[in-house]
Amino acid sequence: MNPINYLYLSALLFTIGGAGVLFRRNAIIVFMCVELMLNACNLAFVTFARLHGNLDGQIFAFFTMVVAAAEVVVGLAIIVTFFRSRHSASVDDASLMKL
Amino acid sequence: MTTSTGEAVEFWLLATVAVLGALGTVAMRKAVHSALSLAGTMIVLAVFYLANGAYFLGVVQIVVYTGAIMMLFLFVVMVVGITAADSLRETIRGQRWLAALVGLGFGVLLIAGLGNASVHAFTGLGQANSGGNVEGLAKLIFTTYVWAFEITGALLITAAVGAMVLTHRERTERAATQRELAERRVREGAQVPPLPAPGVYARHNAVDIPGLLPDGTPAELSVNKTLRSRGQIRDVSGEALEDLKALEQRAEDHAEGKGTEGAANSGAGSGGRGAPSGGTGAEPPNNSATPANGAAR
Amino acid sequence: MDHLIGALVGAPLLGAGVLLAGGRRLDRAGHWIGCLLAAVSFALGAALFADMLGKPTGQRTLTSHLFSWVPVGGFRADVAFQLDQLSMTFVLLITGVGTLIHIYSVGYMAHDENRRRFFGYLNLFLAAMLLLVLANNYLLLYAGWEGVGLASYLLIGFWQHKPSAATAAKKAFIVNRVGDMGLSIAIMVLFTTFGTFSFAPVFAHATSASQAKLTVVGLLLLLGACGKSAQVPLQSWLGDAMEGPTPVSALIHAATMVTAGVYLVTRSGVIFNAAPTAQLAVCVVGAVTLMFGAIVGCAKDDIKKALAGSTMSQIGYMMLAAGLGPIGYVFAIMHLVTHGFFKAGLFLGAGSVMHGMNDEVDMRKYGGLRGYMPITYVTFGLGYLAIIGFPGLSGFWSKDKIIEAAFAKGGTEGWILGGVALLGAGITAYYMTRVMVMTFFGERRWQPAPEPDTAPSVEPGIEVHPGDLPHPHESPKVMTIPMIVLAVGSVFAGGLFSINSAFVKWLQPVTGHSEGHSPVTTGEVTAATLVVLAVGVALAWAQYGRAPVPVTAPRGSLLTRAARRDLLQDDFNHVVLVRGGEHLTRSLVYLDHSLVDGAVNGTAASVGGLSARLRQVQNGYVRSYAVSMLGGTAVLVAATLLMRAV
Amino acid sequence: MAFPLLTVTAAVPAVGAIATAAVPAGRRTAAKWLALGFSLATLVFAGLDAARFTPGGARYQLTESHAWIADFGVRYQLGVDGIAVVLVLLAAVLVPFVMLAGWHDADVLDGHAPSRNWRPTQGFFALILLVEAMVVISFEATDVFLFYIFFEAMLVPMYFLIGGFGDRAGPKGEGEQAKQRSYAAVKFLLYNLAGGLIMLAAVIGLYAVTAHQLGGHGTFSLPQILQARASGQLRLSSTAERWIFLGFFFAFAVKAPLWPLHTWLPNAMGEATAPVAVLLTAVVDKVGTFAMLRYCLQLFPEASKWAAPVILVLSVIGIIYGALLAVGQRDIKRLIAYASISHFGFIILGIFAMTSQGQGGAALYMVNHGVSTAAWLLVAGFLITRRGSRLIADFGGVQKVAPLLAGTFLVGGLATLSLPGLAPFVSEFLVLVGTFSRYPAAGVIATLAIVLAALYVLVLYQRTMTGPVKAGNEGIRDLRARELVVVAPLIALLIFLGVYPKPVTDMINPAVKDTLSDVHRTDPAPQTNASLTAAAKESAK
Repeated sequence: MNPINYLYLSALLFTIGGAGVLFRRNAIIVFMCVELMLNACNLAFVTFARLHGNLDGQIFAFFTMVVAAAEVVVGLAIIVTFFRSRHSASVDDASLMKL
Repeated sequence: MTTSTGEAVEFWLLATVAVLGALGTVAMRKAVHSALSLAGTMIVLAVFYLANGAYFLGVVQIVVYTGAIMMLFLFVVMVVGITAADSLRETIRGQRWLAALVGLGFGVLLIAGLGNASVHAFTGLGQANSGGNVEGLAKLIFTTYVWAFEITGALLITAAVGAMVLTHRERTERAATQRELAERRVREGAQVPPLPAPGVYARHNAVDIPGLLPDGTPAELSVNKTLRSRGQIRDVSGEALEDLKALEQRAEDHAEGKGTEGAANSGAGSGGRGAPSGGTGAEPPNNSATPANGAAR
Repeated sequence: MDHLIGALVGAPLLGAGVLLAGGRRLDRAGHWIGCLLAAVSFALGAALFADMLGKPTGQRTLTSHLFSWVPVGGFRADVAFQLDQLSMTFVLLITGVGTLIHIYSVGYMAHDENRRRFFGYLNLFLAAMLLLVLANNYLLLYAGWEGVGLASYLLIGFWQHKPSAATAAKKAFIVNRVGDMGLSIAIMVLFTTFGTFSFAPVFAHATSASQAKLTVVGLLLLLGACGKSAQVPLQSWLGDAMEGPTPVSALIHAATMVTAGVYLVTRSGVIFNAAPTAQLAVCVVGAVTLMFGAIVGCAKDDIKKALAGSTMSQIGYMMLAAGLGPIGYVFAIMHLVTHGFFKAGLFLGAGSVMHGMNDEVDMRKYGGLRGYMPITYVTFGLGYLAIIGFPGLSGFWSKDKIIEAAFAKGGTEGWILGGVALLGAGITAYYMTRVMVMTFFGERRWQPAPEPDTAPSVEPGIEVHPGDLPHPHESPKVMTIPMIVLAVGSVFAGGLFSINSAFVKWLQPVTGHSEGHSPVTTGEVTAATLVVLAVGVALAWAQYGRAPVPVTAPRGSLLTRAARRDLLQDDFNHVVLVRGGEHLTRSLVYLDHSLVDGAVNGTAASVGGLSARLRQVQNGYVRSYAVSMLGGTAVLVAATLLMRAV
Repeated sequence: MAFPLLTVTAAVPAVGAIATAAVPAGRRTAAKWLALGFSLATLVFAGLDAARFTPGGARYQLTESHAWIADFGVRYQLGVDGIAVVLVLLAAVLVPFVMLAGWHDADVLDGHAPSRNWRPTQGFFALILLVEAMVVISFEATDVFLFYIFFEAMLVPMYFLIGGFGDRAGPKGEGEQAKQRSYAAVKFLLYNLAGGLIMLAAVIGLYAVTAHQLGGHGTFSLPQILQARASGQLRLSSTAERWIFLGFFFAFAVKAPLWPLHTWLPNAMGEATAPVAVLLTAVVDKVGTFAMLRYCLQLFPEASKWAAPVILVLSVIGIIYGALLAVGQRDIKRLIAYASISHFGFIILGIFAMTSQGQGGAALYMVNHGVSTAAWLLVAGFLITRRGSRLIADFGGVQKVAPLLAGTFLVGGLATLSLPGLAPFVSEFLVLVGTFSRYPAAGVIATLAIVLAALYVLVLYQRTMTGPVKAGNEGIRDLRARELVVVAPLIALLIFLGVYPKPVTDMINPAVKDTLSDVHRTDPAPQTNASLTAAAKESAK
């Protein structure tokens, strides 16, 4: 089997995640889609590591995970506070950027 | 190093699952379902990691992601449950088409990009993992990437503190006492007595079945708020209403409409919600539909 | 010796500087300083003249190179003088007549509070005029040329409080500018043709240049000459220029400046000789102006304007002569000199009359003055005889020669030009007699002085009580003496010059001279001239001497009315140039605002509108921002792929 | 290392600006004298520059060169050629007069103080000094990038000078006036910024080209580029050269200003006070024409030759157009502005005629136009401030009440219509001859302007100065001592430069020769060559 397939898969997942971010309004689901994209990247990293026969790719994936973890923590916290103040988790309700 | 047929099979099977999971994440109406399908995808990915010789990552993926992060998600879904299900109706004009276009284009581009990349065989992690995958990673992390590692440490700490700061709420005023709460309720004239219990006057007494009012309509207040907003109210008052109608019918046969008036009035008085009996009698489906509407709202 | 040339120009320049920068503290002595410096420069001129006479004809030309003015690349303009017989003639005329008129002005301007400034301007004029005639290259000549233009502007508009004066001054300057444009372009052509515009080398190689080029240069120079010498079609300013004080009219607009054109043509004789077309053009212009001026002169009732018309016509004579080439140059200059004498004299006389008549300029309100101002009468009379060419007086010698030369041009042109010149002589006799008679003879037609506000020209200082009749009186000595001197000049100069054709011999080395072969003998010409003259005088006498002159001008024939309006030439200018110009500028101002500026503002507005529309994209929804982000990423990916593909 | 004369010349006014701005509120007279002192010091140093400059010596003299932004080959590199040194001197000469003329311009603002350290006077003079510093350094810079920075930075102080200290003698009320003023200031800024941005693109393009051709490390240094091109190291493709040239030229054409990019000037000059307007046209705008001569021609000779015909047409249009519009104006300062547009047309015409007369004349014209405009416009300013209006119609017969003012005004006007004996004549005639010798048609048409100039100058003089004294003009006082101190030297300078411009031309000529050799152009030879020798002989003696 051609290793490129892994990459195809990661690309596909990434795209799906991206589409999700664009389509969904529920902040939590949007967040999940972001996670999905991150994971897609990780898959690519891991695959590359195997392709090139060194572990740097995996290191990268590892760091990605750590960052993702941090991000999720903060992000969810934000969602919660937002929900408290607005009683809604829809990203469209957070349209104050327009002013 | 080429890949074994086994891996191929495994890939094709699990890849399908992964994609389905991803699609589920995007498409599911309820956050819980999205979260679950995402978890599925992640597990599949973990398997792929393992297959790609990233044993440590595979495990971490399961433990950290599927274990910790996804659970965190579920917790939040629980907290924010009220609007956890949102309609997929698009509100921003043109957003959907634009998104579809861009997303599709992006995907196509990625695929195309990969398409003209010439990748034939893995180099394989044979000697990279010779000292064991974890040791290999450890060596790299604590030598080459030690600086980045330290930084991520700092990042995590910051994130933790940040989350705390964000979610922590300083109580500015004294907590209201029982008395004050009661007085307020009276003042606002909102539901002075305790909420009605579910299942009263009903065949079942499960929490998700509303009690029925004297006129047989379900008392929404008797069901837990969250269930209500999730639209998870099971309604069994249909046949009760049928009985009521039959009973009234019989009452009319006996005496003139006065008697029923009085009955209706008394019912209204006890239930605290006036509904002209004729009306209720006339369209029962309407009444039975209300919970659904409430859920949809 | 040749350093004196610098001093010659320097003296009056110094005077101008001192008087203009000196301020009020010089008011008392100012006019005498002016006269003194004018006289100094005359003395220098005389000295140089004597020195020049001492030399053999060959090396009479003096040159003095002061400093290099504008050296840029091959372009070398120096402040360098060249004094030859031609220049010398002018120097003597300018400084001589100039000094006399300075002296005259002392009396004439006695009551003007700005007399100091007046003398400053006069000195400035002298300096510029001397620069003009002494320059050894065209650019310096041009400087002098414009300098006299400035002086004339300042002096015509000397009484700036009179709108008419200010307008006249402006008009004079601008019309002159048109001529100057011709001159400056001529200089450019010369430079591109010869790589220099100094007289000597240009004339040395004139013949080596192409005929066409020389013709162009000639015509352009002629344009310049027309402007300065008030020749058709640029003559319109001279009449109005009479708004200036009378001494100014005498010096600048009769004796010297207006003849600069003749000087230019004569000086550039070599070029004109090589360009017959241009020469013919000069002749035609001269002839036309001759008639034009004469006709206008016949119709004017304003004494100065009448004299101005005559000036125009006389310069027409000179131009005509100058256009004839070597046959005529000498006589052109000769007539120029004699004319300088008698016309200056006539103007001073007119000034003296006006002085005595509360500045009344309308001849119809004069009459019978000969008893009241005898000196003026005599001097004016002599000038009159001289100009009409009474046998023996200056005009006779110079004008007849020109008429003769005109015939001598030969061919039909010769006949036509000669005829015109002859006719002109008759008309001259007519209008001059008219002036003479209307002013000094006949019964008194004096009018009470008009209200000051409506006064045609109220000199400040002279107290004129509305309503009282003028009491004409002879002018003070300081004014009469110059008149006498000029009268003497106008009587004898011509004769003096013609004693065994001294003047011809004097100028020949510079201008060259050739007796054309005249189809008619001198005798015949003289006879014809005298006849025409007699007719003219007789007509005028019959019309104005015998019959009483109406105080208000009769409507007169169509021609008369046209002539009163300078043959409608001003009206033409007004309609075509002034009106047209006004419309042009007004529409341009509008276009500049609406079109040029509007275009820019339009772009600005459209940009504003566009951004206002683009603002809609910023709807504040995270997701639409996300879309654009992803789109951007997609573009980047595409770009990288393309780069790789290429 | 030699004493950095050029740096000091530019630094003195800069320091002066800071010092003046620092003067505490309420000490405005002190600030004025301080600023004046600094400007005079600048004049001294500029004089030193001129003295130390040896005509016909090295092309760029008094050079200084230090690495600045090494990565992009940007150097702090100064050096003057004949033209630059003359123009530096011009700026240094004019600024003190500008200050003296504008001595009380900011006092009006001093009246109503919104805050305790409200210091309009200090600001006014500091800004003037700042502009001077920037102008001087952009004359001195031989590094394109360095030049660009100050060429642009100049706009900021000018913007505030125009918008903040504008003319209060406008035809309309104060409110409307303020609106007009800010409109003019913004217009000025936008026009010049647009030009500057396009130039920036061109500058970067130049760097890219040099970097590409000089083996990786590009440069902005003018001498280095010239040298590289001379040695054939640097060879611009004609398309690249043309585009970059256009980028540069556009900016300079806006600044100059060249028709049809001129419309900002009348607004700016109309709304600014006379001294500021002088600073704008006489000093700041010269940077544009100067830069055409130094950068466009020297860096892009081929492109310049390629574009010359079009530019000539534009400048001829500008000459006639400006003159005609000047005739049509009803506002004194706008009239002078359009006259300036006409004169800038002459300058550009001379530059792109590419003959030694044309360019020499143009360079000289920059100086002469500076002085003559200063003289004319400053007197006009005095007149306007006295009457409190700048509409020609409001004046009349001033000559009667203020003869000295009228006289100086007339002299300024005569200089503007380039009367021989006053400075501008020499340069204008040189430009015309230079143009005529290569493009006769252009020369002839441009010559029409001398008639139009006479028209607008004399009409203006007649309407304002002559005739009976108009109502409202009786009170106009004659020039005061301070104003005489401003006007008299300028007029003296006009006469001196008109009679004996040799010192300046001697400075300019070598630079012009170098430029022409950069462009590979020689003067067209006269038809009859025989006369050349004769001419030489004749003029030698």
